[in-house]
Amino acid sequence: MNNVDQPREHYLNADYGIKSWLLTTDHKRIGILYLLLITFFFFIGGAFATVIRLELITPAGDLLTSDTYNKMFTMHGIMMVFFFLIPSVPAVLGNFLVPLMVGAKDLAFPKINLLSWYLLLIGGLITLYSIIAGGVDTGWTFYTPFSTTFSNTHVIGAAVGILIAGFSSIFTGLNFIVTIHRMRAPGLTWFRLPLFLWSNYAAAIIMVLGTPVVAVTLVLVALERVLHIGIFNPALGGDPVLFQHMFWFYSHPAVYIMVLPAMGVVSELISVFSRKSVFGYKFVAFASVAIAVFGFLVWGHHMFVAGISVYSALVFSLLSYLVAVPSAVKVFNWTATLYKGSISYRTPMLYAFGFIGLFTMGGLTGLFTAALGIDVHITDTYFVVAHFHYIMVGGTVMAYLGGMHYWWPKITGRMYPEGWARLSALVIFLGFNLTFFPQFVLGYVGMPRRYHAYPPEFQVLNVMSSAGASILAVGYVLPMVYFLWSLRYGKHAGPNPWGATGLEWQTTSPPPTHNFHETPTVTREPYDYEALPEGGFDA
Amino acid sequence: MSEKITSPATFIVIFAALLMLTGLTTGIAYVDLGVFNPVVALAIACTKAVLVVLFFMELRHSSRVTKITVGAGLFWFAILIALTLSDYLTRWWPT
Amino acid sequence: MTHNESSVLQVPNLQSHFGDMAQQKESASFGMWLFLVTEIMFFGGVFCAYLVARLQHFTGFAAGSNHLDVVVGAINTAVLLTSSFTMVMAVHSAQVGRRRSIIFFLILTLLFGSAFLGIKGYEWHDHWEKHEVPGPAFHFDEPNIAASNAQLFFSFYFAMTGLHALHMVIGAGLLIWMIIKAYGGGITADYHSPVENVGLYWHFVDIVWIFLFPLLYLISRKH
Amino acid sequence: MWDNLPLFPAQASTLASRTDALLFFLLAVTSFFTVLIFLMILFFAIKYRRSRHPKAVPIEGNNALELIWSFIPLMIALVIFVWGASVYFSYASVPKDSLQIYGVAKQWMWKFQHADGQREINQLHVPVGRNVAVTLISQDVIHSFFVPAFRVKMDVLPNRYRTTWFNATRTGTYHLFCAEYCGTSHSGMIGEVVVMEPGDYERWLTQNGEGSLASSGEKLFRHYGCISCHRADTGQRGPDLAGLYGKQVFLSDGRSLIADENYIRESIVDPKAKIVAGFQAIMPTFQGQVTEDEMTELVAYIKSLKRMPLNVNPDADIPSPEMRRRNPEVQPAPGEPIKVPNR
Repeated sequence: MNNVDQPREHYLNADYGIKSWLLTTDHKRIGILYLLLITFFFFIGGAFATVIRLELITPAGDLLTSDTYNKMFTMHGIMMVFFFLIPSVPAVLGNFLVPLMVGAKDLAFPKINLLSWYLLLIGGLITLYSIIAGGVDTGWTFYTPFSTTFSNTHVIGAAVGILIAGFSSIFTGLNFIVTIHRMRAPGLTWFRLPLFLWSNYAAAIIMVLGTPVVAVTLVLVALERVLHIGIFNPALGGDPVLFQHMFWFYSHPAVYIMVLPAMGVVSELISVFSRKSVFGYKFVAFASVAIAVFGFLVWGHHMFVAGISVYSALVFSLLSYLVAVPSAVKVFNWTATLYKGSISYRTPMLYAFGFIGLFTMGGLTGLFTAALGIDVHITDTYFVVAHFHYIMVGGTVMAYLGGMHYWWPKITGRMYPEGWARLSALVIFLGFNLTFFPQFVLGYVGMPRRYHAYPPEFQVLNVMSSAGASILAVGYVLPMVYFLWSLRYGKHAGPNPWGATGLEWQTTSPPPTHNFHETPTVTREPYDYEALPEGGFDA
Repeated sequence: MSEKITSPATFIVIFAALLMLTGLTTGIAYVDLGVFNPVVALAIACTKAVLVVLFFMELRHSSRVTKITVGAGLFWFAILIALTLSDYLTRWWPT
Repeated sequence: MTHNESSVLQVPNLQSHFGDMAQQKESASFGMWLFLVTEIMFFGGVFCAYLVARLQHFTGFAAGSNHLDVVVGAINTAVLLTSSFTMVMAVHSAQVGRRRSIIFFLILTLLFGSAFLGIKGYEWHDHWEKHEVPGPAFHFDEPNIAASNAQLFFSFYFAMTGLHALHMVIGAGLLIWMIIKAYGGGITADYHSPVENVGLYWHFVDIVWIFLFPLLYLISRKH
Repeated sequence: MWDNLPLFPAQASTLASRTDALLFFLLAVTSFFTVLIFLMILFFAIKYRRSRHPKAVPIEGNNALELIWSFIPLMIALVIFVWGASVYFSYASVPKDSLQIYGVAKQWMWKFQHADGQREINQLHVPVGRNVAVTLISQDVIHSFFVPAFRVKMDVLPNRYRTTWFNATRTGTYHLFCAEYCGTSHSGMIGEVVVMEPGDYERWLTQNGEGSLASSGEKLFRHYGCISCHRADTGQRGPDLAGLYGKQVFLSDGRSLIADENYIRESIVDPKAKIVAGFQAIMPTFQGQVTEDEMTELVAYIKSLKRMPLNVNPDADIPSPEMRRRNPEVQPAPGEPIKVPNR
């Protein structure tokens, strides 16, 4: 296991040319296609965020017109949620790693996997077309009757784009579930699976069971705009609150699609950089599944002031607190894993620390929003904006970047530059907190979300947030640069530079097209670092 | 994993049962049972669906994980209905 | 259920990333069932909306429902059930490897499926003639019934039967694909999971109708 | 407090202090856990850093610990739940003795009407120290009535009256925001709530009066010809509306309901939706003819109609829907108010 056995042929150089990429069924190449695509969407969504933060530096709506501003936050939400965060960890890292981690040659349905990528591409292009053709101004939540009757922007285009991207997500989830059930290597029992697989499996359950509901809801919204049906239109006897039920049935669990795979990444990172098995493996594994199931029971907490019954609100609030428990269990277990470990401060570990910190704050502020009495005051304010950015950006994006650094040597065969990477992790952590922490205060003081102009007393907090956003932007551009740099100049990585235990580290870096030279057989428990040879890695 | 082949005779019996149930549910629709009209109609529909799933779709002979999957689908559908109704059915309760 | 490298070589129809045919067949079947579960949730969303709307506008929904032709609906149900029966016979023929009877039953299934769509189209046309299609031309005049509520019923009626018909059309496309595949000898006793999975899909679409028929046509007859 | 950097909103209602008490409890609990986690990570990361602790000690886990750290958060969560629910119940239960104000939200303004007839736009004057109920409806999309200083927020829906309430504790001027995104000028749909001393409020009312809401409603009741059918004396065609509000109504399909604002409104825009037992659906719809403002006045008028003493028989048995179907004589004669005992 020395880092000199660079394989002669691997999945990257097995074939050349555009066609070999665009028609590939190799899950690793499709993972890279996803990486390119969602990075593109991320920077488009990021551009919208930049414009939003620039506008909010001053209280008056002086940079953009109201309509443009409304389109900006709508497109920021749509791009980031549906085209970046939901595919991020599962579609890039999951695609690359799930077959490797189960010791298979590919996902169960490679062609459907390629189809998923094309669906995301087509959905994204249709949505982009809607932007260029004039934009959408409904907010990413598409609340009726505004979206069905009153908005005269390109709602149908965006809805169709998201619908198509939704099928991409469904097929990815389906592929993961079948692969994990049917394609595990000999000896790889459920409780020997890396926690990354458990959490991706849990997320896949949500993709498969939740996405169809939002799909059909968006179909009904589109139909309502085209034809004269009024299922959500109060003027025709329909019910706008029903739309919210159906929308949040998916869109709340969608948060767990984003954060569960991220938790999986963090479990891997914490373990390998402490050189210890994750504390309470089974509890962490079952917590993932519990979050996936409970996550479906709580959507009503988005609607406490929307006109649902008081009793229903009670039920949803209570259930929301139940989902807090498995999340807390995970955080405690990660922390306990560090105890008596041998902790290394490599970049992925820094991201993992960042994740735990930010996710803890995001999760704990969720206790505020789930508390009925307080939610009345803070819902639809910047408090909620801050809360979900702590989970979705502070949580998911930190873990995604941590995972990218950790598996970068496996994906490309090269190491990233450690100094720059640590710097960027630090910049992102600081920039993030400066951007979003003031928004908690802003929200409780009373600034509603989606405001183009605001009363002057909110300015100082908004300026702090915008300043943080500029730091955050630098933090996000840095990895782009040094990852590209490392492709050419990075140090060659051996098969297992971190001394990790997963099956993906038992093959060469980058892996051959069929992943393993011979099908691996698993005889050990997960995270059994004792069994590894001493040294030989530079973690 | 040897394949179990069901004989066509079974399919004919099931098919006949499905047609009979269709006739039955249509007929009963014209009888006033009060609140039980929808109940009976949906009970018959569920019976028909179960026949199709077990025999035509051979769920009887499918793997355990497939059966669990179908159960999960129904369970999640029940969540959607139950929690949505938890709102609509209690809206007019006094506070 | 596990990977087995040794049996990879020289098995036709076996994709290279599977260990053996049993694993491939199991995966395909499980994948199809999982897809059908997503379809449960897809239709489940509309069913849920229908239930809520019917609770809110009971009288209008009952009146609208009485404008549907139960006899035609029942006949159409029988037609669709027949197509399910011929489908299951096609799968059976595939299991025992009778190529000509596979093709025969697949074509029958396609015919019954088309007949269903034809009858559905006739019903839609009838509603169009009677101005029962939601829109500015919608007309519904019954004492003590709010036309807007009846219109909402018809909105659901067209949305639900329309989505169902769309699934039927996709199913018909799959059937044609299977007929061509079987004609070319691609379906044998050893390898017939495509026909089985198309069958699963076809039966599922049938089940959706089994619920749509009472919900739309029957449960409001008497009131 | 710093004018340019407010860190805490003004506390100006009875609900505000209760909401904030829960907030401070939550801040204490969550700060404790955040600091605990941060310190533990920091401590472990330093103490067990690789250079000092090169060999990890394998530890599988500890079931007792898992139980403890599942159970303790659950208990804390339940405390927060109960506390939050109690605040929410107060928010959701409108006191009976509230001063009633009506409002209409539309893209992009707030219109309020006081019982005495004062109208105002993007301003709401209320007395201090009194329960105030605001009944709101939207004319177009969903809006949300949000007064941060009162810790009160309620989505305002089209086609449905909803009521929220507050009891202001401090005079002053406070922000009123629309909190549910409603289109182009969402952020321009703001106004102010002016809390006044009761005396000042009375003075303000008299200075701006235009005749009470109910009296405007009565004019509309005549103007739209409602009066020709809905009357107690000769009416054969429509039910008399006196004493209707808040009482049980039996419908022709056997159901019954309590007449509230939404029922009255629905019966005006969609008369066929719910037919009172014993009547024919001959009333035309007034959808599109009556504006939401006028609707408010009509509803206020109908709510104000007290039952004539003559027709009141509080001890009469309510006929069950079942009995009424079998025995038509039990049904109230057309035009006669529905007899129901006081609930």
